[in-house]
Amino acid sequence: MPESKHHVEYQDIESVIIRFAGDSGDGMQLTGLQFSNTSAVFGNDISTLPDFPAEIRAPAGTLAGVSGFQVNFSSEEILTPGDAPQVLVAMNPAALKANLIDLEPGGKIIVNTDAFNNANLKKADYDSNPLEDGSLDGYDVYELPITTLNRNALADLEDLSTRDKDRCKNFFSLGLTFWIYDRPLETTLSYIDKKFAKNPLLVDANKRALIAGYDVGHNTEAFQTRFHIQPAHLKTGVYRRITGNEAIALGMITAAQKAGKPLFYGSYPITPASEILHNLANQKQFDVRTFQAEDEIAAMGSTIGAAFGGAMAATGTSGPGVALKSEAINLALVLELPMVIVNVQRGGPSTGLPTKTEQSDLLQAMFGRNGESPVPVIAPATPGDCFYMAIEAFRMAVRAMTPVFVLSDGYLGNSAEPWLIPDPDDIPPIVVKHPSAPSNGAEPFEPYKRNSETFARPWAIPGTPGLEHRLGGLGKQPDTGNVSYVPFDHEQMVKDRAEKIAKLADYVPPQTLIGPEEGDLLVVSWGSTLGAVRSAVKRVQGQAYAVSHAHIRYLNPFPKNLDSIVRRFDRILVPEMNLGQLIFLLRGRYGLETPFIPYPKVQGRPFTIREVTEKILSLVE
Amino acid sequence: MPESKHHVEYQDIESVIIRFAGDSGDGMQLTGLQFSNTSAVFGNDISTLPDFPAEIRAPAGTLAGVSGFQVNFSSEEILTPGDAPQVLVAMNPAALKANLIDLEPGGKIIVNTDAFNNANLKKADYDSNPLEDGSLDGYDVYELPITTLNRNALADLEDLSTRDKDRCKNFFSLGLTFWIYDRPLETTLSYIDKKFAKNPLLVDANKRALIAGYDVGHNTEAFQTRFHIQPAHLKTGVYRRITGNEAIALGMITAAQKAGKPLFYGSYPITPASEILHNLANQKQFDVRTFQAEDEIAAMGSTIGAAFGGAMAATGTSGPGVALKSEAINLALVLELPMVIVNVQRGGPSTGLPTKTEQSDLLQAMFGRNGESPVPVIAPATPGDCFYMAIEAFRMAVRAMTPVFVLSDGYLGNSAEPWLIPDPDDIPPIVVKHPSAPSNGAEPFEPYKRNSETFARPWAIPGTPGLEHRLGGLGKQPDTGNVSYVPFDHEQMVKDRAEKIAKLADYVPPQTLIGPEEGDLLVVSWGSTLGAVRSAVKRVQGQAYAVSHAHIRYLNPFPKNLDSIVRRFDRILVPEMNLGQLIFLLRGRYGLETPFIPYPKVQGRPFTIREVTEKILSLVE
Amino acid sequence: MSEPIKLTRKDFASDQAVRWCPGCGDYAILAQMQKTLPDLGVPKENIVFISGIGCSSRFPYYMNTYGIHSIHGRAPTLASGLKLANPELSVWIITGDGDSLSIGGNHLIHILRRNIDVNIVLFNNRIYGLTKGQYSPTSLQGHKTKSSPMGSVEQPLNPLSVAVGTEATFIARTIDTNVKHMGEVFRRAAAHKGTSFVEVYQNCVIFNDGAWGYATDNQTKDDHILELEDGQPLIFGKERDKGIRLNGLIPEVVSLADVSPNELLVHDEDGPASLAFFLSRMRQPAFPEPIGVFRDIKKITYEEGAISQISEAVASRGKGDLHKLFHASDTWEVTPEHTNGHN
Amino acid sequence: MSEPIKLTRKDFASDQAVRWCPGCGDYAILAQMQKTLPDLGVPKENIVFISGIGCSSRFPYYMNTYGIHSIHGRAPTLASGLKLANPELSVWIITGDGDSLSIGGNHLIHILRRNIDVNIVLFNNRIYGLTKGQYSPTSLQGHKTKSSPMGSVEQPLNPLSVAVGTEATFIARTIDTNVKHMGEVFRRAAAHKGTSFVEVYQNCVIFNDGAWGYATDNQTKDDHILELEDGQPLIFGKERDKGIRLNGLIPEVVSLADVSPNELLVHDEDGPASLAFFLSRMRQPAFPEPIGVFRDIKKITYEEGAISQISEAVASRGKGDLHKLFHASDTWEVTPEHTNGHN
Ligand SMILES: Cc1ncc(C[n+]2csc(CCOP(=O)(O)OP(=O)(O)O)c2C)c(N)n1
Ligand SMILES: Cc1ncc(C[n+]2csc(CCOP(=O)(O)OP(=O)(O)O)c2C)c(N)n1
Ligand code: SF4
Ligand code: SF4
Ligand SMILES: [Mg+2]
Ligand SMILES: [Mg+2]
Repeated sequence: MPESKHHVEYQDIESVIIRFAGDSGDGMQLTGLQFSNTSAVFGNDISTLPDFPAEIRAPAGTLAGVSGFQVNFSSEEILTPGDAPQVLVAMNPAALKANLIDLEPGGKIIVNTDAFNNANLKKADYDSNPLEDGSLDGYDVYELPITTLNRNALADLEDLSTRDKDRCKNFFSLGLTFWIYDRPLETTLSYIDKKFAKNPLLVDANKRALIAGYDVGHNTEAFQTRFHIQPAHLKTGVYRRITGNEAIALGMITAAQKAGKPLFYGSYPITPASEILHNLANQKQFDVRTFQAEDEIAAMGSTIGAAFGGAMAATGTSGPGVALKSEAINLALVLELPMVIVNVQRGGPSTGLPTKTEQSDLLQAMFGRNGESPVPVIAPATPGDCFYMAIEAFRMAVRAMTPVFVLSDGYLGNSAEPWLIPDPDDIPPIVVKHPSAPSNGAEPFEPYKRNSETFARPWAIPGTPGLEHRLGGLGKQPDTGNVSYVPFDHEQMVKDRAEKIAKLADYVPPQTLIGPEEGDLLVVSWGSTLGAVRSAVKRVQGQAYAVSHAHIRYLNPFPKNLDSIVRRFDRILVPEMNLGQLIFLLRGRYGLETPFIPYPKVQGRPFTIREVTEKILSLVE
Repeated sequence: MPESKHHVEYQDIESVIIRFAGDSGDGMQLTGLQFSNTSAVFGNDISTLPDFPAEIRAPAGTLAGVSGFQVNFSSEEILTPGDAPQVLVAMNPAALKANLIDLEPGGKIIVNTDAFNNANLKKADYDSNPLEDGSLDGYDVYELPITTLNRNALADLEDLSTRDKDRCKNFFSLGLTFWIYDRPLETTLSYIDKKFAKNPLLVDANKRALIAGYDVGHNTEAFQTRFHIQPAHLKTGVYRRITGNEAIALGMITAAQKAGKPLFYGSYPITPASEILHNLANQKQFDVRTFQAEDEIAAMGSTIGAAFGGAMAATGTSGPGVALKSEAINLALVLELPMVIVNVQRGGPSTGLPTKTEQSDLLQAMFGRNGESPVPVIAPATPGDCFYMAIEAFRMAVRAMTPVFVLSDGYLGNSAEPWLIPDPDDIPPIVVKHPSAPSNGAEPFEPYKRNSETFARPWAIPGTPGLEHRLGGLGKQPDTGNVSYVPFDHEQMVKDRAEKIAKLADYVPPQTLIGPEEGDLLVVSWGSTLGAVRSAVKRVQGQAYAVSHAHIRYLNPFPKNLDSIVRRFDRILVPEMNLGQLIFLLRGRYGLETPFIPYPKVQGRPFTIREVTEKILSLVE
Repeated sequence: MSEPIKLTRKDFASDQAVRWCPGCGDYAILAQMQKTLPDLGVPKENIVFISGIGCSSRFPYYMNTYGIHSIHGRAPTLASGLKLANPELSVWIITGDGDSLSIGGNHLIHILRRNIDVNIVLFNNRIYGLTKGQYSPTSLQGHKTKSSPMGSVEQPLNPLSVAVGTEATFIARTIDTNVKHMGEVFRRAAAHKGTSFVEVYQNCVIFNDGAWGYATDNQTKDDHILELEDGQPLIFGKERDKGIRLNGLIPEVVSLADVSPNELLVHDEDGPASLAFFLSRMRQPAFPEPIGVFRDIKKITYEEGAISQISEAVASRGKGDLHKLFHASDTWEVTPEHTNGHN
Repeated sequence: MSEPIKLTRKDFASDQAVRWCPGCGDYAILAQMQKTLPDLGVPKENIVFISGIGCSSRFPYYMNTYGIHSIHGRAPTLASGLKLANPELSVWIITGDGDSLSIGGNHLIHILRRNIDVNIVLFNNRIYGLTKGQYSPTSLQGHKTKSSPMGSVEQPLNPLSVAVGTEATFIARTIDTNVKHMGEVFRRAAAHKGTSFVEVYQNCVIFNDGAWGYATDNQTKDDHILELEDGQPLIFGKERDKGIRLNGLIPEVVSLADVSPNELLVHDEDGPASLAFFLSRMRQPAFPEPIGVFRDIKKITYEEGAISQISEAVASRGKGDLHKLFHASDTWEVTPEHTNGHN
């Protein structure tokens, strides 16, 4: 690499969040991915968050067509990719407009001035040019004619059309950011070699664009400072990037393998859950049987059928799909068959914001069915945790013979983090016992005879001679499961089912607490908010405030010790991407008068560390 | 009437609950209805509760085929038909077996001994004859060979087959109970005249059977006491019997008439809600448009379409149907169109106990949808109240432009009480304002511009020139309703919808309280338990205990003063036909540490006054 | 209302920016609809577009009429309620192959059998567009998509066979690129009293580009498409030199060089359902695929039946009277003396 | 498992008391099923009955096999998942006209098109029995019921037309009173690989008694019913003196006195879908209604396709290995020295 042509200072910083934004056609996802791979290989902790446009391919240059990819990279452990970016690379006016709102005050903006022509400004609904009208005052703006610079760099590639040259400009801006953040180019250069192997001309062009972008840092006076982010102190081991949806798929496959069974996944495509189906459909060598059902009801019904047949059965969807499944979930619940239901939550109600995140289906999971219909509910906290919680859900399902809800969300589903790849041999087996054919003269088989410890009924599967039995949705006699309208039979079954789920608390690990064991303020969170909330609490703890944090992964039943934890604090702050559903659940369960301080954010986007930090500080200062 | 042949004492009592039970073919529904009509005309307050077998026509003599009809008649105001019967008329062993469990200790049993043969005993799963094995010790048993006595009475009707004669034996037992409870025969005699007008032979036979039964009282030493129940001090006016399902239908028709609009009712048949559809389908002269949909989803969708078209639109179903409707209910909620959703709750979860009652869909109504999806929920307390609450639901729906839930249940739906017929002219109109065609140059129409008082949006209907607009389930911009993925637009819409429902509290009448304004024990109830709970509280109050009762008819939003009421008591007892759903709601809403004492009964049958009384006494004594 | 002035295409365009992928077949359908509606003479305020969910289902947002973008697969249910509430309205259902035949299959078959007077336009692109490219119920066996990486193993549905099998009274097919034909089909659909079912071959440039290439490619389309005309023999081919002859219940492609037009099967829109079914089975590559009106028969609509029962009820019982209704069952009176009941 | 001893009817009766109304047609169907199953040679433990909700759907409780009485309309979905989990099982779906064609219509058409190897028996009594007598999607127009006191205004569905229209590979019809015929049809359905769809005319004595009188009444049935035989001309009548001739695509009843059997339409179970459709349209009173096997064609089943993809994947990628899977994307290592990453 050439040395800088101008004086450059180096500054060591802990972490940076950078967002690449442009038109869907601009290759921003690729750019972001390259940046994060390079940083990962460099040894930083990283975490990424793509932001897709709602339309498949909206007209170029419009707000609807903006696509973004955010990378958080750090020398410390990163808990959330979702924080406010400090750097915004905006390839056109629409990208600037759509993303400026998120940028930290005083943040860096790198813009491609070539794209700021009248036509594009109009498409982005700008009345005047933001580069000129002062609306970017207060930010640190770097204006570069990226299109022109890139074309110049590729000028002598005569066999390449201008259009094709322009398509390289994402590598140009990537190169520039590599320079600023002092990243090596190797990873991307070798990626380009592989990716365009069939077209040497494109290999050449993209590499040149990358290097040209890098060199612009050297050559342009605009850039006076380079930043250095040390490798992080991560656990040693082999890592990969993983999104929540990938992790759910991997977890399910792992669970089925650990149970020695085929995996059945019945699902109807729906954003943001479809990738689970796609991922699983592609792993048939693990005896994964995916069933793209005609609708969510069929997805649920097929999952019940597969569970009856003895498979590890699961279904996945998002909120509206859960609504449709709810009648059949109740059937699963009274048939007492094990299965997993994943809800990758999105903005609701109704169709809502399909591509955005929200946590507003908690009470639906708990209560969204007729009658007394208890189901276990667990929620992964990070993309990588999705892997473990998927396995956990199957364990609980098999243990208690029940459908189990996994509440992921659009943010977890799509964002990626480095995942320390576990050794599959370290994961304990899931022991499934099917009763076998009875010996002659044995007692008649009782399909609802409960295990005294877990209250689970036996999982006898078709094909087993002598255990023929009928299940159904009507009121039942205990033990035999025969249809019964006898008042006390019904009451006992209702209570037994409730008790069975409550007994899962014996299995649920105790609630952990970060911070003092008791005190003034407890922050409670669940699901994907872990990163922002934990980081915020740590920051505040760093400022010597006594604030504790409990992040709940098991929502039904709650960990046994949660009750006593929440009672040891004077106030409880609950940041949630809904209007206060966990608060409702905690109050309803525990009858707590403790002042709960709801902190709702229902904007289709995750909390930022800053938001939560400020909220906490406003309470403790 | 002939004078008694033996000495008979008269005893004045306040009320009696009598249950007629027999095979579905035995005409017990008719018998019960005649008894209650006679009592009503006599001036008693009455209340009735049929109990149908789950099977359409189960084999004669089996437990599954038992059909019952209970009549409560009294010289005081009756609040519930559902209490434990004091008298059981059992026409066969199965009827005895199925109903004995409900009978008050020491209650009267009148049995038809002719039916207690081996075949029938076996069909009823009796190992030995209960009339002989001492299992009826402790009851006051009257054994009569009713079949024989009845045949004897009709012996000289030679043109009548024995089978036809036997079919009259329900009138025979009716006559006997008329004698015991000193009721006039006129009402039933004239009913027989009308009913069998076409067949004089049957008129004769049934009348004779009735009178013969009556005479048996005179002639048989077995009966030493006759009971006299004074006419009740009821409000003056014209009465009719009404079931909850009839009342809902009448209420809906009334609401539509009061709004000057057609009534649309989209529904898919389901027990115990189907009668609403049947009743409405039969009233087309009121411009009632019933739509028997292909499923519950279609029922809900059609209701939304009809509401968009400007009709008074409603749908009705039971719990599993609500589960299926839930996705579409959310659409209704974000389209903000007015409509009414009736849930005649039954035993759940899943198919459960279709013909039995339960109150376990409260949390489903509140939370059974994805996202933040607030809906008003109200619950009628008596069959007659169903009429008023149906109208109320439409008023609230139109006022706030929202779907409104009415939670009835199988018990309310099927049981009947005397209903003081209101003067329709006394019912205030429902004022609906549709915006009309704008004048030229008017501002563009904004379909989500909220009324500042109610937060309702305007209800513009197709056919109005100049107000063309598009509604949809996606996230929206406030005011214009245009699709928007802007974070704050979504948040505002979510909060506005929540606020809109909360604002309905301005409309909800204050919570009433029976008993001291504050104190040790408050009993809280909702829905069909009113009768048993209110009666129990009154009994206890009669014993000078300071217990109060709040029966909640408006469950979302709660009446404004409910908060302060519940805080004024040390303990709160909540009898519910579920595992504690109202408690959860109260705790979740109010963050109450007050010890709630759940009193769950999940047996498919209503509370009895005695049960609730004993529960209260166990707490206060 | 005063006599409406003749509307133009522009009157039917809403102020919302159209958001389909550049090149998507949906644009042509939208344009054609906006062009055709003015000819129908229906006031704009009496027109309602109802859709489900999918790329195609964004359609109502772009129409300056009343409209609802409802939920996935349920548009027919909303339309049914709306028509019963107000039979005067002209209601159009816009749906996709996933929306109408996957999740919405049940409502589709029921609105067809009920013969509710609405017009259904099914945008068939043989793919789920909006969810980014999974196979749909009309995708061909073997189709590789994100959810079928080794090829779909499912037998596809034939939308028109489904419609015939579920008693549809108007069935037609047209093609996104053949705008003139499409306009005519829309006009015919609008003119039909009862449910009109129109399948449009629609190209999804992103996830299933060229699925209908044989039917849209200028070189080949005339040999692969047969334009139906009522009362006319089935003739096709660039040179109109081929025809369809009946062999029992099996179609045969014959050359008009060998066979006289008199021997050809003659189309009859009002013929037996079996004819429409037979035509729906003609598929590439063995047969040309018919476009145009397969079936157009007259039957009472659901609304006509329902509303006439209301009139009948009023005629026989008199207009509803709440007093009468409340007192319609046995009543008794409680007087101040308490006992003076009567029935 | 040792070679199973030959089972008898009794082996298939569960210990639960049968709870239909005396005289209900369901009894005969149950009896016939219990009689037929032993002939199939399938071990009892490999047989599963799955139903929805309705009187008919109580059926599984009475069979001493595995079974699920599921929820309304959804039996095909459970059956699909079950078959995919264990393709070896012999799965029977028991359903009613409401269960399968009203709420369950969507799942019915999708299981048919997917050709999952199950046997569907639809008890068609043209009424909702269990909910006490509302009209169903097969009730005739004008039918007065509790929910249609002035007569239903809806056009009924023809179950077999629906099945043909949605690509069913096996379609048959039989009658509750014709037990021998029913047994044979069940056997044929069981033998078919792929979805078998059997409509049974079933009498509901309580709410729709006599709906099929013309087909069951000894006096009239031979003139109103036509028994299909593969490869045979369509002949019917008490004296077998009438036949069906094709007139274009319209059936004609002809007398064998005037017309030779050679001119009659010949049945072909393996013929085009149009033939099965044509047969399904023959309805009283104009035509005799065919019973027997309308269609029986061979196509790959869904399970075959799905399972063979699994074998293919194993063959081409090797049996799944979690180590490999976890490492299947770009990885990097964090060593104790922190920076030594590699791709
Ligand atoms: C209840 C529900 N399930 C799933 C989805 C996700 N979804 C939206 S559109 C769609 C399919 C769209 O395909 P199609 O109807 O063919 O329309 P196209 O986009 O191809 O025009 C799906 C599965 C949804 N919105 N709602
Ligand atoms: C979700 C749901 N909706 C409605 C019902 C009520 N229901 C039970 S069976 C039935 C119809 C039964 O008709 P059919 O399928 O023809 O069966 P049959 O009783 O005539 O044999 C209905 C509407 C239900 N059980 N579940
Ligand atoms: S994804 Fe396909 S169907 Fe959807 S807008 Fe784009 S081209 Fe059209
Ligand atoms: S109601 Fe009809 S279908 Fe149901 S059991 Fe009785 S006779 Fe059979
Ligand atoms: Mg499509
Ligand atoms: Mg039926």
